[in-house]
Amino acid sequence: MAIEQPDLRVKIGGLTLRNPVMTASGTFGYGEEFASYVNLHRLGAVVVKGISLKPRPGNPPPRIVETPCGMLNAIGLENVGADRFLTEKLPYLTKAKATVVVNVLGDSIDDYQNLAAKLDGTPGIGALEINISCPNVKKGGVAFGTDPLMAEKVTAAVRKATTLPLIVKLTPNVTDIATIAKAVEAGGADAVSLINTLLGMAIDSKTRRPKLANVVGGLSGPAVKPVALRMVWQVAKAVKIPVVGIGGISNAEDAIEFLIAGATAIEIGTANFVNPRVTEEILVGITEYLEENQLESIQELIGSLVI
Amino acid sequence: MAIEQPDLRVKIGGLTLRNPVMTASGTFGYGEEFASYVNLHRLGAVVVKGISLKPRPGNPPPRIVETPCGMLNAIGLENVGADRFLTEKLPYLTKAKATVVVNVLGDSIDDYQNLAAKLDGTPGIGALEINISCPNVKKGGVAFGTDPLMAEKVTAAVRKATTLPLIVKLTPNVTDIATIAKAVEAGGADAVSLINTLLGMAIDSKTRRPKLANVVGGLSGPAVKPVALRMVWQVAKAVKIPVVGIGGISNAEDAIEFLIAGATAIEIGTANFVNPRVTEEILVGITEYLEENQLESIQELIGSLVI
Amino acid sequence: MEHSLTRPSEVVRTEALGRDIYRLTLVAPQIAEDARPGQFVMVQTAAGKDPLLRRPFSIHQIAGNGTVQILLKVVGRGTRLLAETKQGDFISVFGPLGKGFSIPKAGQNICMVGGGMGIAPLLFLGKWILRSGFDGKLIALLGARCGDEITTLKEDFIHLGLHPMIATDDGSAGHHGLVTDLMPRNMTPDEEWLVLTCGPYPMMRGVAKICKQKNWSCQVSMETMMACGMGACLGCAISKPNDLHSYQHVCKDGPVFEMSDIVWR
Amino acid sequence: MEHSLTRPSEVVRTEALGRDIYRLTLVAPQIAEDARPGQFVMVQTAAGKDPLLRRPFSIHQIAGNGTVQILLKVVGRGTRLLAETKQGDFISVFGPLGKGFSIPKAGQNICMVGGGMGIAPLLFLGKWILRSGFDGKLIALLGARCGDEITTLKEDFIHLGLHPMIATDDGSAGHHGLVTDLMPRNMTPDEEWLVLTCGPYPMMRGVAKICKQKNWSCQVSMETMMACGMGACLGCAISKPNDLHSYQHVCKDGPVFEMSDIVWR
Ligand SMILES: Cc1cc2nc3c(=O)[nH]c(=O)nc-3n(C[C@H](O)[C@H](O)[C@H](O)COP(=O)(O)OP(=O)(O)OC[C@H]3O[C@@H](n4cnc5c(N)ncnc54)[C@H](O)[C@@H]3O)c2cc1C
Ligand SMILES: Cc1cc2nc3c(=O)[nH]c(=O)nc-3n(C[C@H](O)[C@H](O)[C@H](O)COP(=O)(O)OP(=O)(O)OC[C@H]3O[C@@H](n4cnc5c(N)ncnc54)[C@H](O)[C@@H]3O)c2cc1C
Ligand SMILES: Cc1cc2nc3c(=O)[nH]c(=O)nc-3n(C[C@H](O)[C@H](O)[C@H](O)COP(=O)(O)O)c2cc1C
Ligand SMILES: Cc1cc2nc3c(=O)[nH]c(=O)nc-3n(C[C@H](O)[C@H](O)[C@H](O)COP(=O)(O)O)c2cc1C
Ligand code: FES
Ligand code: FES
Repeated sequence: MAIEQPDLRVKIGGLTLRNPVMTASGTFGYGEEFASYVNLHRLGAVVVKGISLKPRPGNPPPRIVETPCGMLNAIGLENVGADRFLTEKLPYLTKAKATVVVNVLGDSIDDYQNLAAKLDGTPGIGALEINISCPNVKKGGVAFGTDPLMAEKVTAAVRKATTLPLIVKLTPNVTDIATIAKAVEAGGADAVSLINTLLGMAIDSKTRRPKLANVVGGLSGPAVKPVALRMVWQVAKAVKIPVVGIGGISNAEDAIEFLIAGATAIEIGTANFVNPRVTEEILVGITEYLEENQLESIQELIGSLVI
Repeated sequence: MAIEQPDLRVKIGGLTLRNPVMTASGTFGYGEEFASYVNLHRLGAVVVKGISLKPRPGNPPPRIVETPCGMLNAIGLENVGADRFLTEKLPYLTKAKATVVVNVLGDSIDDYQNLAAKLDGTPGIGALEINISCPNVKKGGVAFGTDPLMAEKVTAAVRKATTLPLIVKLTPNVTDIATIAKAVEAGGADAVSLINTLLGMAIDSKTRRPKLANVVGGLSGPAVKPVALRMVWQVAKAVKIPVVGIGGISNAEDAIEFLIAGATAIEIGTANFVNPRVTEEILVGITEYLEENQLESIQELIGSLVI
Repeated sequence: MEHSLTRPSEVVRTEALGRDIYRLTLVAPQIAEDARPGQFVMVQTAAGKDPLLRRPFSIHQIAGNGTVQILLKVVGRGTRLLAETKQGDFISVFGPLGKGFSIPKAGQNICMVGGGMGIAPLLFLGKWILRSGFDGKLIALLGARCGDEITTLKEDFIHLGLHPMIATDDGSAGHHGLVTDLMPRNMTPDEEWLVLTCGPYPMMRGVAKICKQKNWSCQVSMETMMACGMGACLGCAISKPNDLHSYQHVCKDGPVFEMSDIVWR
Repeated sequence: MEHSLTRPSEVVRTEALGRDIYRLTLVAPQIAEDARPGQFVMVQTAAGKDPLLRRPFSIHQIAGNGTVQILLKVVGRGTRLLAETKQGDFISVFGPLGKGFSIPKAGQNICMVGGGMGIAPLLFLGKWILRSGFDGKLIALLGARCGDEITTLKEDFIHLGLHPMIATDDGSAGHHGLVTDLMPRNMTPDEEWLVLTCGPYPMMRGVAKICKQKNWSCQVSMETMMACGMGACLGCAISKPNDLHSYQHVCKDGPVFEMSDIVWR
């Protein structure tokens, strides 16, 4: 019996993705780095390294340390800035026919708004992902993403500045992530993505110094998967907009679990370092799963958790 | 050159522990289970499985699932209740000359207070550890430990009911654990212990059902260590009372990192399942580290992080 | 106290007994000395922290030279790693743990019913019964997917002096069908039987059903996920039949239970 | 595109070259074909998820039969696991990655200075230079903890037609002292030298200091923690000398840098 190729398309705001497999910001460079391993145009989307208005040097080294089934990073949002991104990085992605999501970051609401305005209308950009885990410089360094009011405000400001589909990326370092998700939904987000990294730390027992120059860093990788999956499930129940699941996804089975929990799409982060081809392999695995389970469309899988 | 055996003693409220190595509640049974593997009286303290006023059956199975470098549990606080604990479990520990810390739990402030009063003055109990991660039945199931006001209230209530040293055990599922720690310090706690488990979830992609009957469960083990260490460091800076470090400690090096971060003592949880003798091995490892680094007392190690 | 935990056990022999089925022979004198049939050991599968938890395995055989055997089927990551163990490797094992089978000295005939990896403890059990001076009838009924995976095990039973009856899912050896089909054919209905069984839940449910009908006593060996294997984590709970919200623990109260202590659904 | 990632590489040979030092020979034809001296590969050390990240290793030798060698010292969990690899095992490797040494065709003499595992890329480099039709002087100065760990490597250099000068920390072979001590003795002061060095930071700092004094050019191969090895994670940053808060990335801009591009402190 010949089965039709299952329909993998998913929608985020006005943007239709070929399939739900995206890359996670900061783990896939600007796409070009992976071009010899992955057909960029086959992915649902390439989410690039977080971009700020001005270039940022990032934190002093050491910036990364391995932890049990995970890693801590304190890259410090090093990036080439919006101008160089548009002139040096985006053209390659456009040429490769990749669907591009730009991860944006700032220190103030103005930053976010100005950057969104700058990127608005640029051909080749499919959507923006707003990283609200950044410390709010004006509010004493507390992340925008930990306070529902601030989260809603920054979302609404960016919403005004652009017509691009808006994904707001949530931090897991909060008591109640569903409330934050509802706030950004109210602020006009087309989707939420989660989780960003869990705040962690590592110490060298010999030198008695932190292993990261920045002292604390963000935990990612398989270690965080159970927390991420729980949060995606909670948020998917709480909001009506699509949820993009992120956190410790290393293979198709992991990705499928997030889809079952209610994610419309998924992003793959740290796993790219372990296996640069993992995104395409996961895409194949999801397709096979749908075929084996005789599902005609990915929609039948999304949120299909049986309780 | 003969070196004196280093001084490992630490104080928690009025209680002096032989050394900083404790067991984490729920991972060491009532102590007796480990008696053929560990000399209970050599440990700093045995923290027993959480006790409630009345016995509790716990959650339906499956209750546990393995995750990358960790595990999820949804035991549901199964315990024999205070009466049977006092008559059937405590006498063994007393006979074994163990320093006993009783982990207590309840659904309301009254529960906590009544239980504390009941245990007060019982010979053989060294301290209480108040688990405020339990859902507050009266407040719609939100954990006491996620709201500073509730956390302070329950601490103050228990403080009134007992003269025993009081350790309040904090949940990591909060935006700002230092604020909660300061609240329980204000409520009269003699120490805080952290972290309890991170809320997580696992899904079986074949059946599309949660792997735990309770749907969500608590993540523990090496996977959570970076998060635990960060929180211990943050809390140790914020409060004046001793901090007991918990989370993913599997060997002496891990334990030493928590001490360096500012923990006065540490509790070992999931690692007991992997190696039932791990607590004594960690004790040996800490002693060796002190000797190698020519530290005369554990006090020289505690909080010695160089930034 | 000298524990097997003090140092890991050397793997002195590895056997492949059919598709995905392996037998490891480990040096563990204290376990070999203390073990009773139906008890289990907790085995570490990786040197690193992933997979984190030990895996429970029934004690399959013990030998006078201080070795212990486990029989395992590859079903996931931990068993895959154990299957790749080579002679000369060391793995950490502790036990024996749990409550095994209770064997009467006389007065009953005994029928052992094993399915799949549930056969593992029955070889040890059979030997134990024969050596205990037991004077009744002792038979063994074994179920497997196919003949291949049971060939060596069958020989081991024969070597004991037991001639097991075989049932296979694919009919490639013995009876084509369920092992429970063998029960009425091999168990004299007018005698008293004690049935000792280990295998997949549906199989044991079938065994228990027959035993209930015939009024035979029956002990079953249960499986659950386990973290500690020693009664500390309370993770291995199963319901008690009188009150579904009251639990017993497979690692400590079992793994062997009276069939009446189990909820059959 | 056929990548080494498509399937893991077979380990066809393992050698122990002294205390805690091992050499693995892997089948990786595409890497062998593409590799340039000073480049590295990313190697997976465990089948499971712990240790999670790959480890970087210099390409030590390549052979016409499509094999690649890495030389490694056990310093932690990942290298311990690699040291335990046996012939016939498969490990996942990808590369070649990074910017290697730039070698002039003529006009300079070349001195390679290696310390510890920094010797690894120099064997490949020496062979490459000799085969490139380079017409100047080529010498190799090698530093090690003790004679034992350098015996085989020394022979490999001799086999190339190079006669390396040796320095050891314990004096058990060659000069008793630092490898940098060998530089003035072996490098004619009035000629132009290009120094290519790989080893611990303090050693390379010493090399760079001498080169600066003598006005010799010098390329150094740097080490940092790496997650991706391919410019994506930005984890391998090191400061640029002109502005300490401006960074370059060892995996992509290096691992080989001009000495003037490095902050020596
Ligand atoms: C008392 C006892 C005795 C056992 N004796 C044997 C034996 O002699 N031979 C043998 O091959 N197996 C035996 N088992 C089952 C064995 O423990 C599991 O097959 C093993 O733990 C699976 O590990 P894994 O890492 O390969 O699988 P995982 O990757 O962890 O899981 C694969 C599948 O196995 C299931 N599973 C995992 N752990 C267990 C467990 N502890 N019990 C039941 N199912 C599990 C999972 O739900 C999953 O569906 C026994 C189990 C118990 C409780
Ligand atoms: C470009 C490059 C080429 C290298 N070539 C070789 C080589 O040819 N032979 C060789 O033996 N080693 C080489 N190394 C170093 C090697 O990568 C590390 O020794 C290895 O990653 C340690 O892994 P581990 O798991 O054993 O140690 P871990 O347990 O991870 O750590 C042990 C110690 O090693 C340090 N370390 C860990 N990873 C690195 C790293 N990537 N770079 C530097 N230090 C690290 C840690 O800080 C710690 O102090 C190279 C490193 C780089 C960056
Ligand atoms: C090295 C590194 C850099 C990252 N940089 C960014 C970033 O610039 N912007 C952002 O929103 N998230 C960033 N992240 C977070 C990831 O996008 C992702 O949310 C997180 O790593 C969890 O997914 P994972 O477990 O699959 O890696 C970064 C993560 C890592 C490991
Ligand atoms: C099976 C299990 C049962 C637990 N039961 C309790 C409990 O009853 N009371 C409590 O305060 N914490 C309980 N905990 C949490 C642990 O005490 C500890 O805080 C947590 O597991 C983190 O430490 P670890 O990573 O070392 O395991 C339990 C943990 C596990 C794994
Ligand atoms: S497995 Fe831990 S109590 Fe049974
Ligand atoms: S190691 Fe990832 S950018 Fe260099």
